[in-house]
Amino acid sequence: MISVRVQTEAFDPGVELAALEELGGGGVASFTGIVRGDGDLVELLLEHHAAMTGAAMETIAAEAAGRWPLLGLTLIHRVGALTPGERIVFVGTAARHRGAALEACAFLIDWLKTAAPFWKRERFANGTSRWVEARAEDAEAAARWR
Amino acid sequence: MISVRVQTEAFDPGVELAALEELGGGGVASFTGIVRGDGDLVELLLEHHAAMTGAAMETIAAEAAGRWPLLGLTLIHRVGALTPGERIVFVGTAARHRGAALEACAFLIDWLKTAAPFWKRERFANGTSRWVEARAEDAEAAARWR
Amino acid sequence: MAIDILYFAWVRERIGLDGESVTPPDDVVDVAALIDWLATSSDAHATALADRARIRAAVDQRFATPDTSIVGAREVALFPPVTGG
Amino acid sequence: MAIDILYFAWVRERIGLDGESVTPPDDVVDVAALIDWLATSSDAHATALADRARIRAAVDQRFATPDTSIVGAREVALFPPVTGG
Repeated sequence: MISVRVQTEAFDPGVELAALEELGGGGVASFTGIVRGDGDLVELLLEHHAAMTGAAMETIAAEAAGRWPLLGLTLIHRVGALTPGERIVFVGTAARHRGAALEACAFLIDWLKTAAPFWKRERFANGTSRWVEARAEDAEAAARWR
Repeated sequence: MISVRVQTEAFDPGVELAALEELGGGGVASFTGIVRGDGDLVELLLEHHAAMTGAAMETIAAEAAGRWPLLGLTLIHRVGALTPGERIVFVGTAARHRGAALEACAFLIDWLKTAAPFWKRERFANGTSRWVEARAEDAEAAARWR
Repeated sequence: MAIDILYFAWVRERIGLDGESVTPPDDVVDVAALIDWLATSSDAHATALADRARIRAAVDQRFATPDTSIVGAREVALFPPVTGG
Repeated sequence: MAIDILYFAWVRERIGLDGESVTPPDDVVDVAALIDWLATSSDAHATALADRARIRAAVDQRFATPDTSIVGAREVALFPPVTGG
């Protein structure tokens, strides 16, 4: 089971985990990314290359499925306007054993950060806004899987 | 927030994740262990050293909290009789950034497997039963964090 | 041949366009040459594309490098390094 | 001094006891010596504790090694390698 979704709507990690738990594996791992309200952030705007995003996420999912013996994986990325505390991204993996589930989960979020066409713009309480800069650590985190 | 629980009752990963998401971090990671129904398993019996288990889990939690900048962590381990598909164990971590949450989550489940006094007995459809043997891989997985 | 150029994030904002259809000269055969050529279109293009090290591209919706060929491509997207997740 | 001995998993089953209170001789000062001494208690003890490499211990509810002292200990638990998680 590979489920990849790009959506403006909220999602429920509990529901996503339950679907992964149904697959008969012994381990389900997840990562949920949440909008932090640092520095009076009032809104995070997620832009993406809509025609390309789904395929890019499918490519990342297929890479994980090829590397680890997964029973299932779920990738959800939200787009549009989000406020602090809202969930942005969800990665869930199911496998017979925990190692594959945990490693694939870490791989998937590292790669989602660097290999899918999303851009974040932050808007602050004082009216200013700025595009989030890519972090060198994210490129390094993704590179360790090569 | 450190929450450590040993219980016979079921738990809800969605509820546990929601509590971790409330802590203001940007990342929440989880691992849920589930009883696999391999080889006609009908029941898994979890025995533990009841007077010691809580303290052992607190020690493991404190070790993780000392190594990674966590905003919160939750450890739940069930005891008693479980059937295939039921959740046995839950590890959840919250941190500002994903790296700490993901690494601490993997550390916690590796250590729970080797540094908490639980023993599993499997009962099969044909009436036989056996104690689960400790796996060398589990000791190795725990050792990589030393 | 006409190519659809798409812009995202601050590249889009600085150029002031979501995209445009262009027909580059025949000697513009790769991503790097295309960016050089687009940068001559207007002051806004020049400014938006000035810092080549911070411009990334996708050719026909696959991530590309400066030397990726654009010959026969229908779409080239230009954008800053991605920041999803 | 009396020490509470607790048994878990197949150690418990093979000995046929959850635990017992024992008073080892004064020269039994560590976990390894305690196991050797307990193994002389009965055939069931001898059988349950025969494979020393598969016996683990906790002294006063902390994991211990064969050379961990039991002097002054109130409780020693003996069990197979743990299999939780």
